[in-house]
Amino acid sequence: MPIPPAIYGLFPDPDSAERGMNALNRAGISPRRIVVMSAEPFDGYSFTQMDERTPMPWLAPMGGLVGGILGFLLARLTQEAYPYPLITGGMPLLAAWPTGIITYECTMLGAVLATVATLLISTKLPNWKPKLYDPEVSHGKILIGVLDPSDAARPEIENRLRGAGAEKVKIIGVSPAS
Amino acid sequence: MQRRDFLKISAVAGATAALEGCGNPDHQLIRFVPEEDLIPGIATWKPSICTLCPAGCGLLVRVMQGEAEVVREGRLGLLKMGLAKKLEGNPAHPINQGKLCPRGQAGLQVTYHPDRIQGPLARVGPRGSGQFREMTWESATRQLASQLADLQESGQEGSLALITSPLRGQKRAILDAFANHFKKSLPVELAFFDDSTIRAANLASFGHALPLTLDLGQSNYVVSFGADFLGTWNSPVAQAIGFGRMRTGRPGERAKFVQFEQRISQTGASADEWIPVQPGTEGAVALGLAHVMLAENLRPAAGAGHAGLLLEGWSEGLPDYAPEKIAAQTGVKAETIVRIAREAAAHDPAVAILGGAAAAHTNGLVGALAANALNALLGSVGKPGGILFPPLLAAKESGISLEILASQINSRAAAAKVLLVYNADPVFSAPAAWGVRAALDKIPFIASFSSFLDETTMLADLILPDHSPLESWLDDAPPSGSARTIRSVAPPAMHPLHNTRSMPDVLLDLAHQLGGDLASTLPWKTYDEAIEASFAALYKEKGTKIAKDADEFWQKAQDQGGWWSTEPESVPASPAGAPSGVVKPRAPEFAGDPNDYPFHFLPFASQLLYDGSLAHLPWMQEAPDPLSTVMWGTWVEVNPRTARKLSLQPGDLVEVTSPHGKLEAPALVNPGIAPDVIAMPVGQGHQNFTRYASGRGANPISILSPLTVEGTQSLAWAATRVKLSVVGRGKLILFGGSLTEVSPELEHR
Amino acid sequence: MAHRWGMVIDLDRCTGCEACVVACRAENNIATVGEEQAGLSRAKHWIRVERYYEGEFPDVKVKFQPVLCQQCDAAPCETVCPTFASYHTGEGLNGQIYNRCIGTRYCANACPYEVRFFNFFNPVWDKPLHLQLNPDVSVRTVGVMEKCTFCVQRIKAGEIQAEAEKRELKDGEIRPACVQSCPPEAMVFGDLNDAESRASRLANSRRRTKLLAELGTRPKVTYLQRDSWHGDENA
Amino acid sequence: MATKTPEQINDDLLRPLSGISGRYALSAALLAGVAVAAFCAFFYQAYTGLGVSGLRWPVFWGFYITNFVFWIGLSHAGTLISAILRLSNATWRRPVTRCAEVITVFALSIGAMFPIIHLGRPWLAFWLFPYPSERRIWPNIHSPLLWDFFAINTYLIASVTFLLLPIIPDMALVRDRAAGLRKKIYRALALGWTGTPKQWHRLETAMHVMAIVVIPVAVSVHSIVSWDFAMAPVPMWHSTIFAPYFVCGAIFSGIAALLLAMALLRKFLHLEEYLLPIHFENLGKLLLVMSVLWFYFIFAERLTTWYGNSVGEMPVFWATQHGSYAPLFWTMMFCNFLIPVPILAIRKLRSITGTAIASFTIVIGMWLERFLIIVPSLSHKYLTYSWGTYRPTWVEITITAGTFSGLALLYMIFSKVVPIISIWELKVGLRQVPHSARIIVEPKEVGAD
Repeated sequence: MPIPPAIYGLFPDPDSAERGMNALNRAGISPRRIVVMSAEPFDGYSFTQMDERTPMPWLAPMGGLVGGILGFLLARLTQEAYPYPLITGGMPLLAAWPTGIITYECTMLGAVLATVATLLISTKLPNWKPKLYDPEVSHGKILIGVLDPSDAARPEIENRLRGAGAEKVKIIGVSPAS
Repeated sequence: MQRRDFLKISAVAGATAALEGCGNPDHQLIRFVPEEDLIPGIATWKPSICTLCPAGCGLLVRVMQGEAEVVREGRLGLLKMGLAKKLEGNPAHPINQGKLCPRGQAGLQVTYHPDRIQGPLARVGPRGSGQFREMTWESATRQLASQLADLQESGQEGSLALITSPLRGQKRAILDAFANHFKKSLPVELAFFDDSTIRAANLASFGHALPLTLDLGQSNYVVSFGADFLGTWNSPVAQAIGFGRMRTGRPGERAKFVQFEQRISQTGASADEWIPVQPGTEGAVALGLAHVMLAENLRPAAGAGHAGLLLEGWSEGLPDYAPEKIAAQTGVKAETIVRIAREAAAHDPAVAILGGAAAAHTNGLVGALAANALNALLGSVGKPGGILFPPLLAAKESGISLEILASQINSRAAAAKVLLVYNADPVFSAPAAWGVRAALDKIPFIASFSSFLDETTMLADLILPDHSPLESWLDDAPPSGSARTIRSVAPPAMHPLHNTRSMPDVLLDLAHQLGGDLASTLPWKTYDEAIEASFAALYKEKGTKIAKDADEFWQKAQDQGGWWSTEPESVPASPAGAPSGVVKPRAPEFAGDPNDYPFHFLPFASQLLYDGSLAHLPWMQEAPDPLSTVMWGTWVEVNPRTARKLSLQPGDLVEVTSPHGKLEAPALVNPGIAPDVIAMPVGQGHQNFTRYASGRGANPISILSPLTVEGTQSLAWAATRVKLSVVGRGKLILFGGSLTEVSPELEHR
Repeated sequence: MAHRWGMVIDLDRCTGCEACVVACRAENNIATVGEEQAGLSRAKHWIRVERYYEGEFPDVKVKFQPVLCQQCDAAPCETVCPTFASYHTGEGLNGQIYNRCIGTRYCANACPYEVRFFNFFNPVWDKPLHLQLNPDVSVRTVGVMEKCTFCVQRIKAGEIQAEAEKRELKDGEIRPACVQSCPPEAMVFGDLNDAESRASRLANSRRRTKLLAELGTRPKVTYLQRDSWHGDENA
Repeated sequence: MATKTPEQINDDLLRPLSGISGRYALSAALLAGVAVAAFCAFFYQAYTGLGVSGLRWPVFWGFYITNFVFWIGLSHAGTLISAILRLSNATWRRPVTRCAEVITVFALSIGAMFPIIHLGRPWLAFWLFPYPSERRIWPNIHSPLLWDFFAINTYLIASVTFLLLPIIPDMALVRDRAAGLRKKIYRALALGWTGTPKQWHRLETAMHVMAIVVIPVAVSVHSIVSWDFAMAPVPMWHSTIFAPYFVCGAIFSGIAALLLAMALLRKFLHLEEYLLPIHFENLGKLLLVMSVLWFYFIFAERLTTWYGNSVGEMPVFWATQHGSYAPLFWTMMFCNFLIPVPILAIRKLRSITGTAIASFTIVIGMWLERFLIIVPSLSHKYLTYSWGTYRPTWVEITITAGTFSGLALLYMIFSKVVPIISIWELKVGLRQVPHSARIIVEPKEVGAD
């Protein structure tokens, strides 16, 4: 089974989810092991305030810079690649304005691609086999859970999730024998 | 093993390989052994002669190796042969000096025309059905020979009729001998734009039955009456070369060129001053100019000599032609006539040219005599910059006109049993009123030498297709265009593509088959022998200083494209002294009552299709007419004011009705035409003339009234009046977008 | 120094006879398109004689103006071609490489002189008219632009011939088909880098003009305006 | 009055994804038929030659380039507007952005086909691409067509990304409610989206960055399209006003197309509760502004030309003002200004129907505008001898019709596969907006159901 042992609760609304999150925090569970899933972004709640640091706003201009340089080189080198000198319409072959246009478009393309790449890499998408998921999330439930809970902590986590208002608490990936 | 045999074997082997290798039917043809040695990709230039108009320009044919599908000994196959690729002017030729008009250049397409008749044909269907069967040359010539023999045996030699384009040189000599033997007369010459009026006038004025030779390159003042001398009239290439020199060829000197006509022709477009004149009064204007010169003592009256005295009132100073007296009649202001007369008299040499429509009125001959007198008065006859007459090697006489022949046949005044037609299309080139078609129907046997199924050849019983000019021997003796004596000759520039024979060769063959007197008058086996014989005679007369013997002279002539004198040899005007009688100038007559037919009808030679004989060439059809820019069609030109009056939009289909017929064509509004004149190019309107010309447009010749130029047998083709009505929308293909350089849209402000 | 081919057209000599038009067609394998296509304005004339009327009857004037590719130094057609099919040759010609052309027709739009023509269909020569084709000039296929080349095949042939004979080209030795055929000798072709060539000298005439010079295309074809008659001043 | 719950929203917006009605199938088949005819027409043209079109000397560009400019212009409906609305945090945007972005992607794809359709040798279109070839020939960067290549590609990639990124969570939504093969497909499309805060945060950041990037790209794209014309020395093309004029026209036609699409979606997908009068009202105001701005541009262009009185330009000017192209010109003026401005300016008329009518005339008018920019100039260049005319043939008309039905078909298919309103964004909006502006079911409209 790919799904790791986990215990999670499904909360009907962000307020109860907030309480569930706080309860887990109070239980001293490492934030890294806490999983949150929702069908929409909940800005302004503490349970979503994690992993907010991203280099994306920096990587996009960097991608633009790389794209721009590549575009500039493409425009420049390809025009110089001829076996004989070309003059066209009385214009020099290496003309600033058209090169600028190509450079500009490639800069923008670089920024777009860098953004998308950053998004996909940092969120590890595509990942068609997620470690933990519950379709209830799509129906508006907020999932808050703990990955690899120790056997000892499990009952407490379950209690705390229920106490915070989880409609359901599910345990997966734990064989009855253990 | 000889090289030729080896080639033959390898050619066969190659053909077999190609047969097996490829499914393309082109490659399944057998390959013939090349008849000549050519280096692929290398062009050779061979001299030839342009036969498309009477100018007789010298050609250089660019010949390169190519692969053509040809028939040899009855079999179709591929032949590596020298193919003509381009026609250019022969730089050595005195007439065109390396230049060539658009028509001459398109002559190439005659040879390669897809609808050329590829071998002798005999009619099988009813006459005019266009159903023919192929036959061999042997049976074809035998058939014609037996027809002619029948005439001889039955004592009806006179009932052979010949219709030909105006010919010169040995080709003419052979045809004339043929005609003389049977009919004791000359063949009927047919050219719609013939120069017989001018020749008649020149004979009367100067004693030479020759067209004019101009020397524009040295003229300082040119007055032209209706002559399209830069386009189609007389020797246009020679004249255009002279025109270029006249304009900017002499630093500091630039001649003035004044054109009098009813519609701005291509030539009129280049004039410094263009003056509209009433149709048929061109001669009166010329006499008006002479009047001013005489009245103001700009020239002595006696200076004009015989040419002047020929005209009534000359000695008295032409009192009837005072500018103010003729102003109303000619439509030219008196002060204009006075000014032009003074200018012309002040700029020596000045020359007057009359031709085209001006000579095609009923009074055209008198007009030409008037222009001759003006030239004589100006002192420009036989002088550089004036009009010249080169010595002619053979005198030119004419037979009866087609009009007379047709009326004789139709009225049964003369019987015609056999008709031979060469290089002419009498059904197309004659007014319907002449009854040519009916006359042809009365002739039991018609043989045509045409390369194409034109209107006349469709009626032929036997077709004996001629070589194209590039495939045959040619000779010529052009009477104008250069003051030098010229005898052009050219061997074939390429081998024949089809199973054709040169017309003179066929006639010589017939002469031998018929035997007797005819065979002894025409002792040569082939046309080139005949030409060679004439050059041998020429050698004795002119060539002893150039070549050591007749053979060398002959060879040199062939290499060069002919023989010509090194210096201009203009002959002086004769006769001198007083003429036996005087000619009274008279007003032009027109067919049609002005009330019923309010417009003068002005057919004009198409710059590209000429008189219609070039309508089958796609290059000519698709080249835009210089003034109208029309391609692939015909049109009727109307003045904008007239168009407004008739509520006629450009492109409307109009019906042009003359007393002798009507036609329909799209109208074109032309700012450069007099309001009372309707103009139309000759050339389209062929019923049958290959895929490119058949059924296209209308033929203005057909509706012309059968008036003749008084004193000649020529058709007065500018003397018809017409009426006009809009009948619908026409189709006009124009290349040019706008008539004027400044956009008419700007005038909306 | 490289050649810089140019042409001078003396409008005082031009008679509008169209000899150049047919010469060009014959030399450069320009196919006729037939009545229907000509009716759709698709006839190809690398050189055309423009005709303009001025005034109203009876004071009408006509002027002729042969227009061919002006072989501009600053050619609008060249910059816009995405595939370098239109490009500038070392001798200053506005070259058109048919093989490279993909048929955007942008060059034709950019050309202010409208001297570029498009092959809307494959050219057709009814057999045996194809035998007239000049082997020195390629036949253009469907979808490519074509235009006046100043008869580059003649230029090259002349240059090769001179080189083989180890001599300089003579002025007037190379003549495009239109120049060769022109009866009034209204057209003069030559090397504009040679100040002594006839074309160079004529290009400095007081009558010189350039067609649409205001567009800054710097054409290498110079027109000498039609002169007027000065005789009445002399008389 | 009842607020929709997230589950109700899911149900409403996912409903169009399931089942195909007879009406849907019939119209899809019809549209597909026209599109197939257009494809056949194109292959016929490619096989026989461009001569089957009505193009000629000297009008070498006609319907195809008109369509090119028109569709590229229309593509400014989505991404650009959506990006602007996102950046300005216009809360009412949420139901609108996706249907706008879809127009962009499809219109752009269709528009980008025309430079290939119009080629004389379309099979060699790849010679425009900068790739190392054995011919050792690189494309000419001086050519505005090459700028087009780069600009359109950048814009297309950006627009597709801009459209697809917010779709991922909705795909996850569909995945979780689907079964069988559909589930498999949507699972693949959802890329394994789970909805962790990290994913949400990165997605929102990415959309923010993209919105910043895509605006200058969109402006550059239509500027470059205008430079296809402005770079050539053709009367009334060679003008500095062209870039902003084209961008303005593009946004103008784009908003019109968006409004038209919204009106149709609202009717056919029963989205009356989501696409509200306020959306039409707000976009209608924007359209009004653009219409006036467009008029300002054409007035500036015409005035400058008229006052300049240049010999080269006046024939084109008069040909459009009262020459042969005048009927089209004045139709355009009616369609783009005289009809829509009163409709959009008078509050009563600025209804859903009103804006839809105005949008419809504007779409027609803007197509005519593109045509009138291209053809009259080409047919009236400097040498009057070379003046010509142009008349399209059935091939061009079929291909043009094919692209319209192609767009409609693609739109229909898309709305069958993907929720046409971004569900998660809508939900976020529901929580954010004050209660009074929440999506509410108005009894009147419910009663109509």
